[in-house]
Amino acid sequence: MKRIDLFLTDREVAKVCKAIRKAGAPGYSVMRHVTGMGMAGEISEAMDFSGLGANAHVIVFCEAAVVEAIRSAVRPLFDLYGGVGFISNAEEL
Amino acid sequence: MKRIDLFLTDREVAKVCKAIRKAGAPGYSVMRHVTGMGMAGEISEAMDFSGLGANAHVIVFCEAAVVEAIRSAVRPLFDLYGGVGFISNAEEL
Amino acid sequence: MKRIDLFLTDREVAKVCKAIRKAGAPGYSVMRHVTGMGMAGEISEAMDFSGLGANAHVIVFCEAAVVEAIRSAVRPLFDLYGGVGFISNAEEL
Amino acid sequence: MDSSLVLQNLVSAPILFFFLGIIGVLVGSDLEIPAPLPKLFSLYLLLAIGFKGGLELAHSGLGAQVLITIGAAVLMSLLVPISSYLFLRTRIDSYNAAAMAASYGSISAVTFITAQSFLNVLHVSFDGFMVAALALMESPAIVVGVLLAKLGSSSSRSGASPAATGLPWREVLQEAFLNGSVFLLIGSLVIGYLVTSFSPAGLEKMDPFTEKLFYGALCFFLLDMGIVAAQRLQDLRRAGAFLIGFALVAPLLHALLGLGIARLIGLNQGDSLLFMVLCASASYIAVPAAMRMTVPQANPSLYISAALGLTFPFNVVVGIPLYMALVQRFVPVL
Amino acid sequence: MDSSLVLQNLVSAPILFFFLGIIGVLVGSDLEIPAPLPKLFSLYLLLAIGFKGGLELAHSGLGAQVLITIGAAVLMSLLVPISSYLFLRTRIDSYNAAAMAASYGSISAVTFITAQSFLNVLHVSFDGFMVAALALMESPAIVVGVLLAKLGSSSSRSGASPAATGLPWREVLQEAFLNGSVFLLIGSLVIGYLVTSFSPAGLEKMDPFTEKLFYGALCFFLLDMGIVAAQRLQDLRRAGAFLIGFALVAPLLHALLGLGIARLIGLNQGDSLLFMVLCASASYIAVPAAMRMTVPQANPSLYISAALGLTFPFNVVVGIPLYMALVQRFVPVL
Amino acid sequence: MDSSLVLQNLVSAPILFFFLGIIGVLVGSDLEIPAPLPKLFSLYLLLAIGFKGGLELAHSGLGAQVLITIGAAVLMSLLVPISSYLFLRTRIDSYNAAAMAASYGSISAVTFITAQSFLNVLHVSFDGFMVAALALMESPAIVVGVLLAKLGSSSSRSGASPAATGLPWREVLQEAFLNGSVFLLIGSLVIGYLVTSFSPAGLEKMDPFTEKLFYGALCFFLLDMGIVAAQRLQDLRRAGAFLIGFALVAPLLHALLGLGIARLIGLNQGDSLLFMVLCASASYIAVPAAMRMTVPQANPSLYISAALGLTFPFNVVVGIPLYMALVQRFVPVL
Ligand SMILES: Nc1ncnc2c1ncn2[C@@H]1O[C@H](COP(=O)(O)O)[C@@H](O)[C@H]1O
Ligand SMILES: Nc1ncnc2c1ncn2[C@@H]1O[C@H](COP(=O)(O)O)[C@@H](O)[C@H]1O
Ligand SMILES: Nc1ncnc2c1ncn2[C@@H]1O[C@H](COP(=O)(O)O)[C@@H](O)[C@H]1O
Ligand code: NA
Ligand code: NA
Ligand code: NA
Repeated sequence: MKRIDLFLTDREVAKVCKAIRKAGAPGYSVMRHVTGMGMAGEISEAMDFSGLGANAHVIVFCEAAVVEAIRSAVRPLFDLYGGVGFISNAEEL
Repeated sequence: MKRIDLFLTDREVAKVCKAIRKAGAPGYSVMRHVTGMGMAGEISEAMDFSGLGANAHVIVFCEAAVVEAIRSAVRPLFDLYGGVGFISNAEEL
Repeated sequence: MKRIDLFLTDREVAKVCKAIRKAGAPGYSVMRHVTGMGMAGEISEAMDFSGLGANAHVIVFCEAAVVEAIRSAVRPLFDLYGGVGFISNAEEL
Repeated sequence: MDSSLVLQNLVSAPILFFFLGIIGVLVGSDLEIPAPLPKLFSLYLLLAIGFKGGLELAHSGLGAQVLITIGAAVLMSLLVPISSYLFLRTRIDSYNAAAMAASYGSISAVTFITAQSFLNVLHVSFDGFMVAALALMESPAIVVGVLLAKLGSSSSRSGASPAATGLPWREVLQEAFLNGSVFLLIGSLVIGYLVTSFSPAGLEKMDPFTEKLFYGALCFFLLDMGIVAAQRLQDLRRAGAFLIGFALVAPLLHALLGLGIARLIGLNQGDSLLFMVLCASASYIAVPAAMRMTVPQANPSLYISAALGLTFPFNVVVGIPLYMALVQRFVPVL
Repeated sequence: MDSSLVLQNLVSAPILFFFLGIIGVLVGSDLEIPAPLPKLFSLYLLLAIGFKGGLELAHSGLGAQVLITIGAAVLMSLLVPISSYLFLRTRIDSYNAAAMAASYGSISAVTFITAQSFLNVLHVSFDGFMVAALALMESPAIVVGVLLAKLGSSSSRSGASPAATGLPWREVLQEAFLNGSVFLLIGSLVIGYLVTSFSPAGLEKMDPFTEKLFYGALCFFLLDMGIVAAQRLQDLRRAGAFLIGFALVAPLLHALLGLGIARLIGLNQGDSLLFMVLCASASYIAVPAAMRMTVPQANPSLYISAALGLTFPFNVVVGIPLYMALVQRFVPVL
Repeated sequence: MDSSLVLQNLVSAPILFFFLGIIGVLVGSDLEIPAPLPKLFSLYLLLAIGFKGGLELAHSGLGAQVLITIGAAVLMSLLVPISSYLFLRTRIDSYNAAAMAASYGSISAVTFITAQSFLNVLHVSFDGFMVAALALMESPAIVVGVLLAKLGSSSSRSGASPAATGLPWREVLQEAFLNGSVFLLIGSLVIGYLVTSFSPAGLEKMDPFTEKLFYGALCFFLLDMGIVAAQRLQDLRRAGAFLIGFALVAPLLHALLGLGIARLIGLNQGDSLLFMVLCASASYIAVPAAMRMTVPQANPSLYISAALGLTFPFNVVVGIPLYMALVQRFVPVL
């Protein structure tokens, strides 16, 4: 079983989650209000009042077979809007 | 050393944390305001005003010996109220 | 590639992030409003109104070479103010 | 029915903001009121409505009329869930039927507040003790709901599941009576009563907060309710025609029942409308949280979507003026 | 220029709280207003300004003067981004130039509100329909910005990137017109209009919320804006002298252009100031969120920092009294 | 002692909401006011109390009486932590003794506000400059606390720990004087002063926000304080009898000391009560955050629980009327 961690802008979360569901993942979890730093520089919550939003952290535990579908779904979004993804091993409790 | 990730309804957090303490874990961390999707369907924060709450993400880093105790403590709660748990390898920094 | 999970008091986040940037990590993510339990006892959000703050969870995905620099940067902060760190394996999605 | 009542209701600021929220979702606007801001407004409204109710209860005193009205209200909050359950059970499983029944037996404070605003605009007076009725109708339906779920599931199964073996009374009563929103409402009612009785000088200082600000805060909250209701409405496709029908017909039937009782116990026009609204409305504040804990087998998206996505907009937009037309026709001006 | 105007502006509570926020950041205080509290105040201000604008629009009616003013405003929101783009393009890439242009073509509601407060203090009257102009200036600049980004990038490249192939009209229009803040402002305007026209009894009940509370809430929000602006100011080093210069000179030029048009269409003194402020101000609410989605290649820290870290403080502190001095000199008292 | 004072205090809305919060925790209600809503109210109260203080300071001017009172207040904020430290050091370690001492040397703005509300109800007047005393008592105790921790730990150990080698003055002064809540309070005081002096027209517009809304917002915040205090009370078992005793006796002693000084410098009845309350109260806003950063070796759950779980409720419920009884007995009506 695999664990996928995605970090992306708050406002693309809906799109990414749709892609994850379509890829056949059994579930996912989303944490909003994530700040941080990446290639696009620092992201804070200070502009939240303007509707800009900060980052979100999406976690998916799924079978290895699903990973490829998720990767190809989020890759174009990451290319356009930024965002990063990581993968590691896990098993069910 | 093991890493445990639990996702469950906000309102059962207190029960689960008590179980984790009793199981002998050296510590844990809780993130509330987690949304997501699982067997019970989609969970959003939109009903937060009603006291319903969204999900929480509980992370425990502990020795492998403690995992079993945590598993048997959260299993009945997950069966009744829903929730999922995953486990992976880790070491202290 | 390594994944580092740090849990520390909200108010030291800026210092830790500075250390992480200096250590050469390509990015990091911060979740605030984390509650939990550790050697210093239970940490809740109830005192938030006073400026005390709860915990933060900092995640860094980086090359193994950077880990050492981060470890030595956060170690003195953890010794003084509390906080814990864990490390595990990961790869890019 | 007097169509000007409907219009009067439709062009009031709270209802228009409710529509604004609905339209926002329908046209795909990203307007959102992020958590926990809606909670701020819901806590505020409960505090203010409780305080004002206590104030007026202190003025009116606890006479026979008050006690009879409250008694009738509590009775309705026992009757409605039982009859609803029996009806719902013909088509859906015991857990979901019980949770739905609890929702419809309990009340919606925001519907009540909207009805009060409506009466204010019409210059029809009503009594403060109706808030006491409101407060006391929240909890019984929850207890009844849990009981029904327990009875229904043990009669249908061999009762071996952990939830089915013995009712966790402590937890049920806690969820029913100490639920945050019930507790705040009743607590504020008592405080309003005490302050009015023993320290009336403080009332004037509370007035800007609990009274003056109220209407605007209601608008803001209804904006959010519009957003949430519209999102729920989209969920309702999954609920099926049976539940959709129930969500629209039940309020009417319960309102009529309420009208009969109001007539019987001799309520004035304003109180009759409020009584009907209490009977007709379904809870999406206290009940979902309580059911989630006590009847976790029920699917929250069913009972929340029905109560919030259909019954609430129906009552607020169509129901209130409709019930008022009935009141004007059948309840004599005292 | 009448130096008392500057002083009058500087010692007003909103401006002083704005400074307090700036000073807090500069001296290293940990004063912060955590999310989503600033969102609460920004939603509130949009709702209140829209509602009050609708109220006054209902009073003034939709005469020729109103339509001409609104037309001129929309024209400015098309002209300003195009000219800004052409100028910015001499030094920065197409995406960033387009995003900056959209910011400066659009408006800042808080600057507008601050100008209204300033006029109130001076007892200079202005018309409610200016809020309609404000509301209608937000969106066109966004559409123009996206178009410019598209044209600029397809002319400079072979146009093969996914963003460059065909304009996603649906998404662009959605971001431009259904953007949460635009939607709330226009929606509240319409509601204010409807309530005033059809249910004026409700106005008095909204007054404590939308009118009385407004000034204090503005102070609170400006405290946060001071904090955020000061943080942004520190980012500006990276933006370079060219953008810093643009952020300070553009508002002046746009204000002068606005003065000319105001004179041409015969606005009174108060409306002239507001018109100038609309032209001079740059958006940091609707536009960044829209640009982030439609022109993700542009660097938000550039256009937000310029609009919020420089142009906003400049307009609020120096610009408004300066523009007023010009108005007093060039616009006759009607 | 006049028992009607106690009653008068007990049936006031803020105190009743405080009790409601406490009761909620004791009976196990899930009523909670989620973060950051309590922060909103705490920021609001600091802003409003500062602004009103500045306003009244501008009216009263900076005469000899004002300067003497402020001087006495600052003196107390140096004396109280030193004497508390010496006493506490007999039983607990240097770090915790220093942090406790800082808490008790500093003040609780909410206790102060509650005392003002109490005086308002009794129609006893007090001076605006007392807010200046409040503002200036927050920081010195923090500096003293850090100094004591440093002295105490270097005398007991060989001083090799990183914290013990040299005092990070910059950080200590920053935490003491630029702490968000201290900064907002002093900043709002200055703004209130400036606006009153130079732009009095703005005062009326601030009034609904800073004055009218104040009492209700205080009630709401005290509801949360009741919840938090009751949670803290449950922590106190671990603190032990010594600290519990200190948390209840210290306010009495400090209040008596305050009464003596108030008498000496000739304060009127209202100001005397406020001075006593400043001396008697312990900080749980500015100090914990500052101590957490500067004396991290101290256990926050000890000093927060003592100040918030015991001293605060004691002062608010019993202390204020008790001190008032003493004032009425020993301070002549001027
Ligand atoms: N495969 C998964 N990966 C990540 N989070 C999950 C997964 N499955 C469930 N969750 C989270 O756990 C919550 C409860 O799951 P469930 O009980 O299956 O509805 C969901 O709402 C998600 O937040
Ligand atoms: N074993 C653990 N697993 C997960 N989180 C932990 C663990 N130990 C400590 N933490 C987190 O780190 C914070 C600080 O830990 P400490 O410094 O040990 O009090 C705690 O409040 C928890 O949020
Ligand atoms: N190496 C990393 N470790 C953890 N989080 C990261 C990392 N790189 C990027 N992120 C997160 O992903 C967001 C978007 O990254 P980017 O698109 O590179 O700007 C950042 O704002 C961070 O929150
Ligand atoms: Na009902
Ligand atoms: Na503009
Ligand atoms: Na003190």
